[in-house]
Amino acid sequence: MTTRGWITLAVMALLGVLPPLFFLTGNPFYLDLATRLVILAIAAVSLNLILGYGGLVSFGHAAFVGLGAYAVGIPAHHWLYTGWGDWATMGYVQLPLAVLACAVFALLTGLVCLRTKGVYFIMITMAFAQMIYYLIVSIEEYGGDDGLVIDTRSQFAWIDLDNPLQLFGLAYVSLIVSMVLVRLIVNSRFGMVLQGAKGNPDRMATLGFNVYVFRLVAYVISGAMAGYAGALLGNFTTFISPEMMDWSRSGELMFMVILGGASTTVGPVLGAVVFIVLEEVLSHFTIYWHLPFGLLLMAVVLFVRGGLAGMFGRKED
Amino acid sequence: MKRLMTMAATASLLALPLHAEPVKIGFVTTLTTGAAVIGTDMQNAVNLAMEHLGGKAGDTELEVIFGDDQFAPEAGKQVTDKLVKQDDVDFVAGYIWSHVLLASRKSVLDADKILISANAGPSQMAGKLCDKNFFSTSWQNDQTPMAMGEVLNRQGVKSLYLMAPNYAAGKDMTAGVERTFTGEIVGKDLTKWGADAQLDFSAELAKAKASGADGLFVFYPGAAGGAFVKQYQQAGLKETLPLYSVFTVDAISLPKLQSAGFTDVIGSKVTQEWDPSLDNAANKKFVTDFKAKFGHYPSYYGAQSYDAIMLIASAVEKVGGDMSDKDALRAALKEADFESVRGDFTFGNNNLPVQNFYLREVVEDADGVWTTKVVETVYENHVDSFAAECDMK
Amino acid sequence: MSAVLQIDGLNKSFGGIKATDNLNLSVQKGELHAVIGPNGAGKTTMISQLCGSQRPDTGRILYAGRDITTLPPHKRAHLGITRSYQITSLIMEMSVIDNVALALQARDGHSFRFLRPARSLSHLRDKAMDLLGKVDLTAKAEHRTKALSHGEHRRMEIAIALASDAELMLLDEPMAGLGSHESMQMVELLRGIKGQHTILLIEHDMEAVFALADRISVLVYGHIIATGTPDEIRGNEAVQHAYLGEE
Amino acid sequence: MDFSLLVIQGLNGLQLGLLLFLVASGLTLVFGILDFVNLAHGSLYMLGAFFCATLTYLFGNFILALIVAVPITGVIGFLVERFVARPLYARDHLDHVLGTFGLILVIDTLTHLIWGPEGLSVPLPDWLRGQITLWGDTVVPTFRLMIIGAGLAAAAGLFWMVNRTRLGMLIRAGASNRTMVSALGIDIELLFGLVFALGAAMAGLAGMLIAPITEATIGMGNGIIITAFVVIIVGGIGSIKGAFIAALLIGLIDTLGRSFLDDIFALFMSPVAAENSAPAISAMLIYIIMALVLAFRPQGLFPPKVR
Repeated sequence: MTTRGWITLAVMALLGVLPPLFFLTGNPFYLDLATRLVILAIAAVSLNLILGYGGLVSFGHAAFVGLGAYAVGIPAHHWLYTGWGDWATMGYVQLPLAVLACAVFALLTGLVCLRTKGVYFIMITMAFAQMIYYLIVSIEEYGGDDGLVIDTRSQFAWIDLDNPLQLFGLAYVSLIVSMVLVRLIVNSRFGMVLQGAKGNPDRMATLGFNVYVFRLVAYVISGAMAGYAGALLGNFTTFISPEMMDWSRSGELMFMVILGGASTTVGPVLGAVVFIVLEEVLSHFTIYWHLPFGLLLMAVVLFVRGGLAGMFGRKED
Repeated sequence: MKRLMTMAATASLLALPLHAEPVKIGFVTTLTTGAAVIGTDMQNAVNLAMEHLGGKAGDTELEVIFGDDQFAPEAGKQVTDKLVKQDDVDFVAGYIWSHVLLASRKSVLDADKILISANAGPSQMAGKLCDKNFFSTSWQNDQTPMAMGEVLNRQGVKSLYLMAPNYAAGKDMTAGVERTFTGEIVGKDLTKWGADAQLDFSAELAKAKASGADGLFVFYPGAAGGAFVKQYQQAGLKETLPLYSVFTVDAISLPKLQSAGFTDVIGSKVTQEWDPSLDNAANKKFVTDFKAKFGHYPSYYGAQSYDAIMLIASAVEKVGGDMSDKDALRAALKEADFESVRGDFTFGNNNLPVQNFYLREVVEDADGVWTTKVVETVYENHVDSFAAECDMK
Repeated sequence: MSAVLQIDGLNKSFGGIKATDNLNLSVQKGELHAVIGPNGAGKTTMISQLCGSQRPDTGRILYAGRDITTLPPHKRAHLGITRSYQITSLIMEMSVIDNVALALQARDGHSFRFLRPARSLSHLRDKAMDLLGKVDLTAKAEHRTKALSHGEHRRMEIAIALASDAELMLLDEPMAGLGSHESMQMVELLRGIKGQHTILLIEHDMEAVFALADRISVLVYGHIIATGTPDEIRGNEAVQHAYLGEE
Repeated sequence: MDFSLLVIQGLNGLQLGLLLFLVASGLTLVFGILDFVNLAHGSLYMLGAFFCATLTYLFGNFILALIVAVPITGVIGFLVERFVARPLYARDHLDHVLGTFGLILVIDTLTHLIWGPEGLSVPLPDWLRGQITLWGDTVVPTFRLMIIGAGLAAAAGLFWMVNRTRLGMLIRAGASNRTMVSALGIDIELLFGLVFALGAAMAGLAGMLIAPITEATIGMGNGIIITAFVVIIVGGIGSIKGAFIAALLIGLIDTLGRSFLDDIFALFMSPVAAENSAPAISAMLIYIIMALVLAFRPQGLFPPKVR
C-alpha cells in the first residue's frame, strides 16, 4: 500500500474511533464537533469530484448543502404547523427529497453554468447560489433571514438520530460510502473522461466526447451528494438559515478541498479535519482568530502546492 | 455506627457550599463584526456586575464564559451548544438578536439549563414557545414600539411610514407600532440585515418622503442606527418627516453622532424601559461606575445585561449554590429578588418583566456629553401582548 | 476515386486579417494529401475549421458527401475525423496508456459507466498496448505523460490518432520540433499507416512531405495556389515563386 | 409613483452605480491585464474608508483627508500586488480566490484590532451637509450630488487616462495581449504594480465617498465585492466601458427594485407577502441579470477583443 493509502486509513480510523471515545468519556461537545466535521467532509468530498477531478471550480457549492438541509426542515415545519402527515418527517422521504432537489437544481443551473469557462464559471455558480440564498430569504413562511428551527429530526425505524452517537455513526458511514463512491466514479470510464476533460477539453472533444454532457452529469452527481450532506447537517444542527448558503461558506468548502489536497481520496477529509479543528482551537484562544486563520490560508495557497495530501507521496490517482 | 454516618453526612452537607464548584454562566453576544460594539457594551456591563458582586453569589463563586455569535444564528447556536455541552454552564444568558436566540433556544432548553435573554425578545418566545426555563431581563420586541405608537397617538400624528431591518425583531417592531398606532400606515420598508446589511437608505428615504407621511418610524439597532440618523439629517427631512425611533438613537450611536456633529439628533424622542437618569440607588451605582470605568454612558443593552447577572446571582444565593434542584432554582429566579437598575422588577406569567416604559429625549448633560433623559412614563407595569398565549401560569 | 473531404470557398477572418481566403480543397479516399505553405499561411486555422473547433465565416465543408460545416467537434469525431495537434496536446496529468485508452474508449462508445474501474478493462488496455507498440512506446506505457520527451509526445499523438481508427486523419505538423533521427522514425511510422487511412498532412519538413505524399496542395495567405503530385508541385513555377523561392 | 420620486430614485441609482464602477474598474483592470482574481479588492474599499475617517479627525477637513487618503490606499494596493498577488500570477484562478479570501480575513481582523469593532463615522463640512433643491419640493442631499460628481469625474479621468495617455495605451494593450506588452520592453512588473495601485485607489475612493453616509465599518467591503464581480462579469472582463455601463445598469436596477418592486408585487399578492419578498427579490435581480447575460453571452456584454 502507498503512503497515501496508509494515511487515508489512519485518518479514517481515528475519525471513527476518537469521537465516540470523547462522548463516552464525558466530552459530548467533541462528538458534536466531529459530527459537523464529518458532514462537511462529505460536502467537501462531493465538491472534490467536480473541482479536483473535473477542474470545475464551483463557487456555489454551499447552496446544495443549504437546499439539502431545507429539504429536511421544510417538511418537518409543515408536519408541525400545517398538519402534514407523519410521512413528512420520515427519513426515507426527506433524504431522497434532499438528493433529488439538489440533483434537479444542479441539472438546471449546470445547463447554464457549464456553457461558461474559467472565472465566468466560478462567478455564475456563485450567482446561482446567491439567487437561492435570496429566494429562501424572501420566503417568510420558512423563516426568511431568521432561519428555520427543525423541531423533529428525520425519523428512521432502525436508527435514532436524536442520539448523538447514532447520528455520528450515520454521518461517518455516509462519509466512507461517499469516498468509495467518488473513488469508483473517478476510476471508471466516465471518470477517465471527466479527468481527461480537465486536462485537455479540446482534445477530448476531437476524440469524440461531448465534454459538456460528461461535466453536467458529474455536476449533478456532486450536487446530489452535497444535498445529502446538507440533509445530515440539518438533522445535526436542527436549525437551518440562509446563512449556510452564503458565498463565504462555498469558499470554506473550496478551502477544505485545496488545503487537504484536491483530486485525492483523502484530501477533502483531511482538509475538513484541519479546518474545523483549527477553527475550534484558534477561536478558543482569541476572538481575533480570523487573523492567524487567514494568514494560514494564504500560506497554504502560497507555499503548500497540492495540499496536505500532496505532501505525502506522489499523486497516484 | 449509625450516628457516625449521620455526623459524616451532616459534615459533608455543611462542607458542601465551601467546596462546591463555581456556578457557571455562559454569556452569548456579538464580539466580532460591526455589531460587536453592542456586544462589547454588554460584556463591560457583565464584568461590572461581577465586580459589584465580588465574583460571588452569597458563598458560591460565579464564573462567566463569553461566547461570540458572530452576528449569525448558526454561529450563535454553535457557541451555545459548546457552552452547554463542553463548559457545562448552569445558565446561558445574553443574546442581542432575536434570530440568534430563536436558533439557540432548543440547545439550552433541551439540556434543562436556564436561558436568560438580556436583550432579544421575539414574540414566539413570549407566547406559544414560552418555557419554564426561559427568563428575560429585557422586554418583548413589540412593547417598546407599542409605547412609541401610544406617544404618536398622543402627539396627533395621523400617518406613518415604517422602516426596519428584515429579520425577526424588525418584523416584531413594526408589528408593535402598528398594534397601538391608530393613524394610517402609508408605507413600510424592510431592508437587508446581517453581516453585510444594507446601510445606504437613500432609496427608502426618498420613498418615505414621497409618501407624504406625518412621521417616520424606524428601528435600526447598533451601527446601522448611526448611519440611518446621518442620512436622515443629510436628506433634510427633520421638518417635513419627523423621526420616531426605537433602539436606534442610544448610547451606542450617540457618541459617534456627537463626534460627527449631527446636532439634529438633540431633542429627538425615543421610548425605552430604562434610562441612565432613572432615580434609584442600583441605577446610580451602575451608571456612575460604568462611566468611571469605561468613559461613556452605558446603553440599555448594558443595563439589561447587568440585571441578568444580578438576577442570576440572587437566585443562586437563594438556593445556596445548589444547581441540582431546578424547581427551587426556577422559583428563586421567578421571585426576582434583586436590586434592578429599573427599580422594582417583577416577572409576568411568561417570565418576561412587567415594567414601565418611558419616553426619553436626547439632551446634552452637564459635561456636554449627549445622552437621554426621561420625559414621561408612557406605560406603567406593562404586560406584553403575547403573555396570554403562554400556557404557564 | 471519390472525395472523402471536400472544402468549398472557405473564409475565416480574425479582426480584419483573412486567415482563410476562399479556400477550396478536395481530399481523395485513401490518399495521403499534404498541405504545405509558409508560416502564417493559415494551415492550423484550416485544420481547426475541419475538426470543428473553429467555425468558418462562410463556405462549406463536406465529409463523405455530408455537410459538416456547423457540426461540433465530438460529432465530427463520431463520423470518423480525428486530428493530431501541432503543439502537443495530450492530457499531461494522465499516464501514457490512459491517454491512448481514452481514445479507444471514445470509439467503443461506452463511457457512461460509473463503477467498474476503467483500468481493469482488458479490451481497452490490450489494444492500447498494441498501439503503443506500433509507435515504440510500450516501455513507457505507465509513465506520466508529462515525463516523456517531445519526440515521444509526437509519437503518442500518432498512437491516439490511430486509436480512434478514423477514416480521415488530420495530422498537424507531426514532425515539428523533432531531431533528424526522430523525424526519420516518424516518416517510417507514417509510411506504415499510409493507405489504411485517408490522411491530410500539414508539414513543414519538405523532405518528409515529398517522400510521403500522394498529392500536395500549396497554401499561401489562406488560399490554395496549386495542387498536384510531388513532381508536378516541384515543377510548378508559381509555387517556386511564392513559396519554395522564399526558403 | 410620481415623476419627482422617479428622478430622485434615478439619482440614487446613479450614485450607487458610480460607486460600484469605482470598485469594479480596478477589479476589471486587474482581472483583464493581470488575469488575477482579487476577492480582497473590497478590503481596499474598506481601508480607504477607515484611512479617510482617521485623517478627517486628524486634519479636521474631509476634503483634505480624501486627497491624502487616496494615494495611501494606492500604496497599500501596490504592496498587496508585490507581496500577495505577484507570487500567485502563475497559478490558476482557484488559488487567487483562496489566497485573497485569506487576505480578506487578515485585513478585516487587523481593522478590528486597530480601529475597534464599532466603526468610524466621518463628519462632513457644513457646506456638504445640506440639501439642494432641484425644483419645487424635489430636494437631494448635497453630499449625494457630490458623490455623483466625484464619481463621474473619476470615471472621466480614468477614461481619459486609458484612452489618451501612454500608460493607458499600455494598459489597453496589456488587457488584450500580455506578451506583446512585455515584448515592447516595458517594465511589466512596474506596470502591473501601477495598475493594482490605481485599482486600489479607485476602490479606496469609493469607500471614502460612502463612509460619510454609512460610516466606515468592518466587513463593508465584503458585500460590495460580490456585486462588483457581477458588474465586471456582466460588462465583460477587462472592459472599462463594459464595467461603466454594467455598473450603472446594476445600480439603477438595484435601487429601482428596492423602491418599486413591493408596489408591483402588491398587485398580484398580499401586501404582507409583497413587503417580505420584495427586498429579497430585488437583491436577487442582479444575479438573475448576470445569469441571463452569461447564458446568452458567455463572455459578458463587452468582451475584450482578443485574449
